[in-house]
Amino acid sequence: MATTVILGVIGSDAHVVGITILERALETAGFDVVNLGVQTSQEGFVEAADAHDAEAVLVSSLYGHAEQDCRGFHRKITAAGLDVTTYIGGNLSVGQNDFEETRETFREMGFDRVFDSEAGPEAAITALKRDLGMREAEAERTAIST
Amino acid sequence: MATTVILGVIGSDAHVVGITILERALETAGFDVVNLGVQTSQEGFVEAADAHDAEAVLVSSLYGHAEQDCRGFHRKITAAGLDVTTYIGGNLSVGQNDFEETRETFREMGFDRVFDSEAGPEAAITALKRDLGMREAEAERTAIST
Amino acid sequence: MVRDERLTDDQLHRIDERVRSAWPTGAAIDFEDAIEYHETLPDHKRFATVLESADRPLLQPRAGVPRLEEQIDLLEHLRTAGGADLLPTTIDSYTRDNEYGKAEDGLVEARETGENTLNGFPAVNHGVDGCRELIEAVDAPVEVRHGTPDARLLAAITFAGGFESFEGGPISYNIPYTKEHDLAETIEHWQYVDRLAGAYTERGVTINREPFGPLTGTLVPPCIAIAIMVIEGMLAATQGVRSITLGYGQVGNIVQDVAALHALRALGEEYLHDAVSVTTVFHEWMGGFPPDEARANGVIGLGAMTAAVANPDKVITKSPQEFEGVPTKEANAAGLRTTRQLINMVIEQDIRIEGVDRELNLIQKASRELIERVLSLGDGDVARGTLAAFETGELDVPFSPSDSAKGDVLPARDDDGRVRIFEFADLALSEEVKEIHRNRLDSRARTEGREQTFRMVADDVDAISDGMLIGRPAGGR
Amino acid sequence: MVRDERLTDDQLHRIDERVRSAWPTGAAIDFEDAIEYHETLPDHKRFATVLESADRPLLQPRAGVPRLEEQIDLLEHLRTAGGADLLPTTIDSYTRDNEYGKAEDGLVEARETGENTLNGFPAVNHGVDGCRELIEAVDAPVEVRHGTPDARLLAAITFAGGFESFEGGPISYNIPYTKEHDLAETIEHWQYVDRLAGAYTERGVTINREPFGPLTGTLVPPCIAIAIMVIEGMLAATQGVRSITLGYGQVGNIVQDVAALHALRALGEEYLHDAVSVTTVFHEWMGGFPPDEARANGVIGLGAMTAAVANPDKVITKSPQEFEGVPTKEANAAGLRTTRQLINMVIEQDIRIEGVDRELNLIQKASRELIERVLSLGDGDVARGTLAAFETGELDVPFSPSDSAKGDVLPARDDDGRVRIFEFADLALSEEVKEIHRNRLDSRARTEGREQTFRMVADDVDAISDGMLIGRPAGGR
Ligand code: B12
Ligand code: B12
Repeated sequence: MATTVILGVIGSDAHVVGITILERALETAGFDVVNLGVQTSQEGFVEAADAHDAEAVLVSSLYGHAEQDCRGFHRKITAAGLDVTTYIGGNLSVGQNDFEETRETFREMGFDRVFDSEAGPEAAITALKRDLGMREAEAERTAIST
Repeated sequence: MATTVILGVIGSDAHVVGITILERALETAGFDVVNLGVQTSQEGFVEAADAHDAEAVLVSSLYGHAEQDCRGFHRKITAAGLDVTTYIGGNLSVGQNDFEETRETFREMGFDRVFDSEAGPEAAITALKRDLGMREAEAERTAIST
Repeated sequence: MVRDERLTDDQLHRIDERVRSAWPTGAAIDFEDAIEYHETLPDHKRFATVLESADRPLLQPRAGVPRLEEQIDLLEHLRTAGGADLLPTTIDSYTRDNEYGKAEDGLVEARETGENTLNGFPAVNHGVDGCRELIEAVDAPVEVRHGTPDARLLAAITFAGGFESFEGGPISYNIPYTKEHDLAETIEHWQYVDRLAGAYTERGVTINREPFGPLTGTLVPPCIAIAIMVIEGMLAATQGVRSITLGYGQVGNIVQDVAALHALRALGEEYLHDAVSVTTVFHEWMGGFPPDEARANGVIGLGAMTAAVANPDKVITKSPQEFEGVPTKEANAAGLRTTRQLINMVIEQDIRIEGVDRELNLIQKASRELIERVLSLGDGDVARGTLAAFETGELDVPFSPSDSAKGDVLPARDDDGRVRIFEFADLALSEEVKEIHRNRLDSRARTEGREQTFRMVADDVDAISDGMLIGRPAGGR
Repeated sequence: MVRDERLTDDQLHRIDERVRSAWPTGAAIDFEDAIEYHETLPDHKRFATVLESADRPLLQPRAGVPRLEEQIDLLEHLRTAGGADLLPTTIDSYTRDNEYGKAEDGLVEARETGENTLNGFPAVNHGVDGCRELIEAVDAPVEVRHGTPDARLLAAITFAGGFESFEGGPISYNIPYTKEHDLAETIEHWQYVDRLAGAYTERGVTINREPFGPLTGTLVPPCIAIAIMVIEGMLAATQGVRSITLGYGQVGNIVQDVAALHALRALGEEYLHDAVSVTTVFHEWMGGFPPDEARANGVIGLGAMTAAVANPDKVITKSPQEFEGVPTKEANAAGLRTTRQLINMVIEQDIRIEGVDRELNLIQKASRELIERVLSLGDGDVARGTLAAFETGELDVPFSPSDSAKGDVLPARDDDGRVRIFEFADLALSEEVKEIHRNRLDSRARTEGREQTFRMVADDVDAISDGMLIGRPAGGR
């Protein structure tokens, strides 16, 4: 059985290209992807994770309001009794910031991994495989079939 | 009677375009210009200043070896018993240096004024007029005739 | 049901009242006072005047920070250090969502911490007086640039605040910018904005309107962009707008970009009635940038070069920091100067590239097919036709995040790097046009020895940021 | 008296002896050992192999610092961070003057203070072993770039040291670079360099030779540059050189630059016999740069664009810090990446600009007139003809600092920004060609409503650094 991951763009952000590329790449890599699209609320993510019994939630944010948009997100996840791996990626702060600081901020907010916008689908897939302990065999099967 | 200035590129530097432009501009501004051309030795400058009874010596250097090329220059001028105003301009050091430091270096070597390569003919003319106390009248006459 | 008809004065006033009461700063809006205010502005701050009398492409950056003083400094920096001819004020995302409360929080936080917690200038919160302070402090015309589906209050405040140009439109600020906004409603909202601009115009205060040409910024086929520009132009003209700047975002193939800009101007002039002054704006590459300032300068250089050949009325510049985030003001000014230097060096060369006419014909034909289909779907009413066309997918935008567009169309580059359509879905193009697109893409597929799949599209999306124009499989051509 | 004849083995050996004794490091030169050494080099470090088999323009920067380890770091940085395909080693000015003692002092001082007291790499002082250390440490072919009128010892040492490409020639490294060198003597000195390259070539070690096309870098009319390139190519070929890269420096008008590069290739192939492999190199703008990195990037962008259209075999890149002084390695790498991004994005577009053929015919005709005049002045001997032509001014270079050229020719831009000749002096061009130049310049003078004077030339010299291509009087066109 394939692993389910939730994907979406948080807040009022409408940058859709990144998650479109991510969705297809994750599917090709063998994941079941639930793509919530852009402008998804925190509740939207939590409900979808719950409903689909997802193992990971991938939050995308490009427009620079990620920090405001994610405040309280992990509290909601915990409140819903969910135990999911959470990633966030994109352009996470407004302006030209030092990424290490940004990473720290989002790690402290509860995200398991924080990606900058240079990180493409491969980085997400590699990380998911490691973190979710996807069976080697499965990984290999999908590698052969693509 | 017009003021005589000596112009040349020092050392083994062959960048001729700058002094060509300077020569014409100085002439138009009413100076008598003795253009020694490129690759002029320290002795060349001193002899010309002496021979032409010049009031100023304008040294140009673009290629980055100005400091080495000018060592001892002012000693030679003094030794020849000359009392001339000396300017240097161009790209005076190798690489991307702080110009204020460069200016200091050449001021200490004895140059009355030090110009960076953004300084064009106008800067040289204005400075010469001030330093050599060229009569206002003369300046005006030439301004009208050009 | 929405129709392409001019709002009556009565309707305008009624909506006006409602709009103004949406947020406290709305109360300060007074039309007569605003007209008087605009009349005090000198000619060199009047947007339409400056734009329409220029004899070379004018340059304009994007820029917006939350605090007023900082925004003034930013704009003055872009004007003096960057040499911008026209200035922008980019609005923050909360305001775009009409979340003025959140914008207020962000503004307060920005004022307290000194950090830019908003990605733009919350003009509604600054109010009429704040806007006027800005207009007075900067010495060039300023445009409101945003991305707001319901921009009524923003328009009312910024027009009263002295701005004389306003970007956006019902399609171009809905489809690429949001998910759930109903298109019919957005058209109504923009009818108000356009009517308000028209009302100012009738009183001698021309408000320039600029539909947002680049749409999703991502491999948008020129015919789609142009059709939408012309439609938005028609909608605006109906409401009395008389200064319209149609936009187009660079795709990166010079022949196609030059042809598209010419087609845009020609079709704009053809479809908009003579009372409208049509100008064009070219946006330097709006898709993903390279994660490297030096390479980004190459992308900007190509944009500038294209502008110098196509000669649009205005160019929106990018900065070398585009990839990373909102640029510093220095980087923003650098993008302007790089662009200026290149345009200045090239524009007098009067360059003509072979093949532009052929591509222009193709683009014009395809654009016209889309526009005509919209008009016929609406029985001559462009508003109704637009709704119908998006409903059926006969008009569509690739990579659209919006529920109002099918987003089924997929573009890919051909062997010359021109953007063609790969998946037409229900797009209202003739077999003749489709055939040309197909042939061109087939020949690319053959060059690369691979099938046309989404992989090719994805490769093309990444290509420029990866340092190429065409997303060839590793090993290249 | 110098003649265009191949040096005999005897002559070569005799000169060899003399050259090697000019400085202690000369003693380490051993031809047989050198051949063996070159044979150990892998294909990807062989200059001619890499250059001649490339299917896209290869990029090469300029770079030279005094110390060996630093030069290695610099080159590896340019290769890895800049993506350079071919590497340079730019020689310092004292070495160019054969002042090896001063170069030694500078090198010692550089080693002691850590500062770059020399404006390049003193290869003679580093000697054969130093050069080999460099060649081994960097992972791409490396060329010696200098500006040395008498480059015999430099050639002997660097060839033995593993370099397989050597810039310069008797005219191009005399006329623009020095004042008092006698041209006849310089031709003799370069006959030795070329013969030495020929001797290596005959043993299977191809030494690529690259005449310096930009000359004074300042508004050089294409016909003059091309004629000199072809002449130097002929002189080199006589001595057995079989890999010749003819150079050309951007003037900034794309049509003229593309036409000139095509003309250069065509005439090179026509005048050099079939055994010679002719390639071309395009130098990004060699004149005065803007004193601003952002604007400099615009100039670099135009160079890259031109390269993408003209498709030369090699491009010498500039850095955004050109104006200020020798660039940092980061800025140098940035210039490479900006150029690469733009070329990559444009080259597959296969752009053809109108008017190139017409300009190409004009350039070819004028270049041919100069070349033929040189040949006829020398009764078929290109060396003698060259001396005679420079003597009479029938061949001349604008802004030449050298006593060996009249330097009476003055160029100016026409209304499209193409470089035309303003003052022909004794240049051997037909009335027909002159008429065209005159007409074009007349029409510019009319546009500007002013006379053609030196002021116009001076304005054109400053134009690019002032942000324009054409030096229009204030107020512009
Ligand atoms: C195209 C674009 C747009 C289009 C978007 C169309 C659409 N609906 O998608 C338009 C023009 C509409 C637009 C609008 C805006 N944009 Co915009 N936009 C871009 C641009 C140029 C490219 C984005 C893109 O599509 N890249 C290509 C895709 C494939 O890459 P990606 O999005 O980065 O995603 C990849 C990675 O980031 C990563 N990734 C992304 N998310 C995640 C999540 C996880 C978990 C992981 C592992 C990885 C991952 O994987 C993806 C696939 O490879 C970027 C700048 C840039 N990058 O060059 C600016 C940019 C993102 N935009 C920006 C801004 C500010 C805006 C606006 C607010 C203002 C404006 N300029 O009008 C509005 C916002 C509207 C809104 N409500 O969201 C800023 C954000 C600033 C910041 N963070 O500091 C940027 C950086 C531009 C800039 N330098 O100012 N934009
Ligand atoms: C054209 C050029 C060449 C041509 C010169 C042709 C000729 N014979 O004139 C060629 C290609 C031959 C050349 C060769 C070299 N060059 Co060169 N060259 C340039 C370039 C691109 C433009 C210079 C120019 O003509 N500018 C236009 C004129 C009008 O401006 P200007 O020379 O700056 O002069 C004005 C002002 O500086 C001022 N001024 C000048 N002198 C004075 C004096 C006084 C008293 C005053 C008041 C004002 C003043 O007024 C002038 C008129 O407006 C510059 C970089 C740049 N500036 O963009 C490099 C540059 C000067 N060259 C440089 C170098 C290193 C060399 C070489 C050593 C190596 C090489 N690259 O091959 C050789 C040296 C050869 C030699 N023996 O001298 C470096 C110098 C580095 C440094 N100082 O750190 C520069 C800065 C390039 C760089 N960034 O590396 N070069």
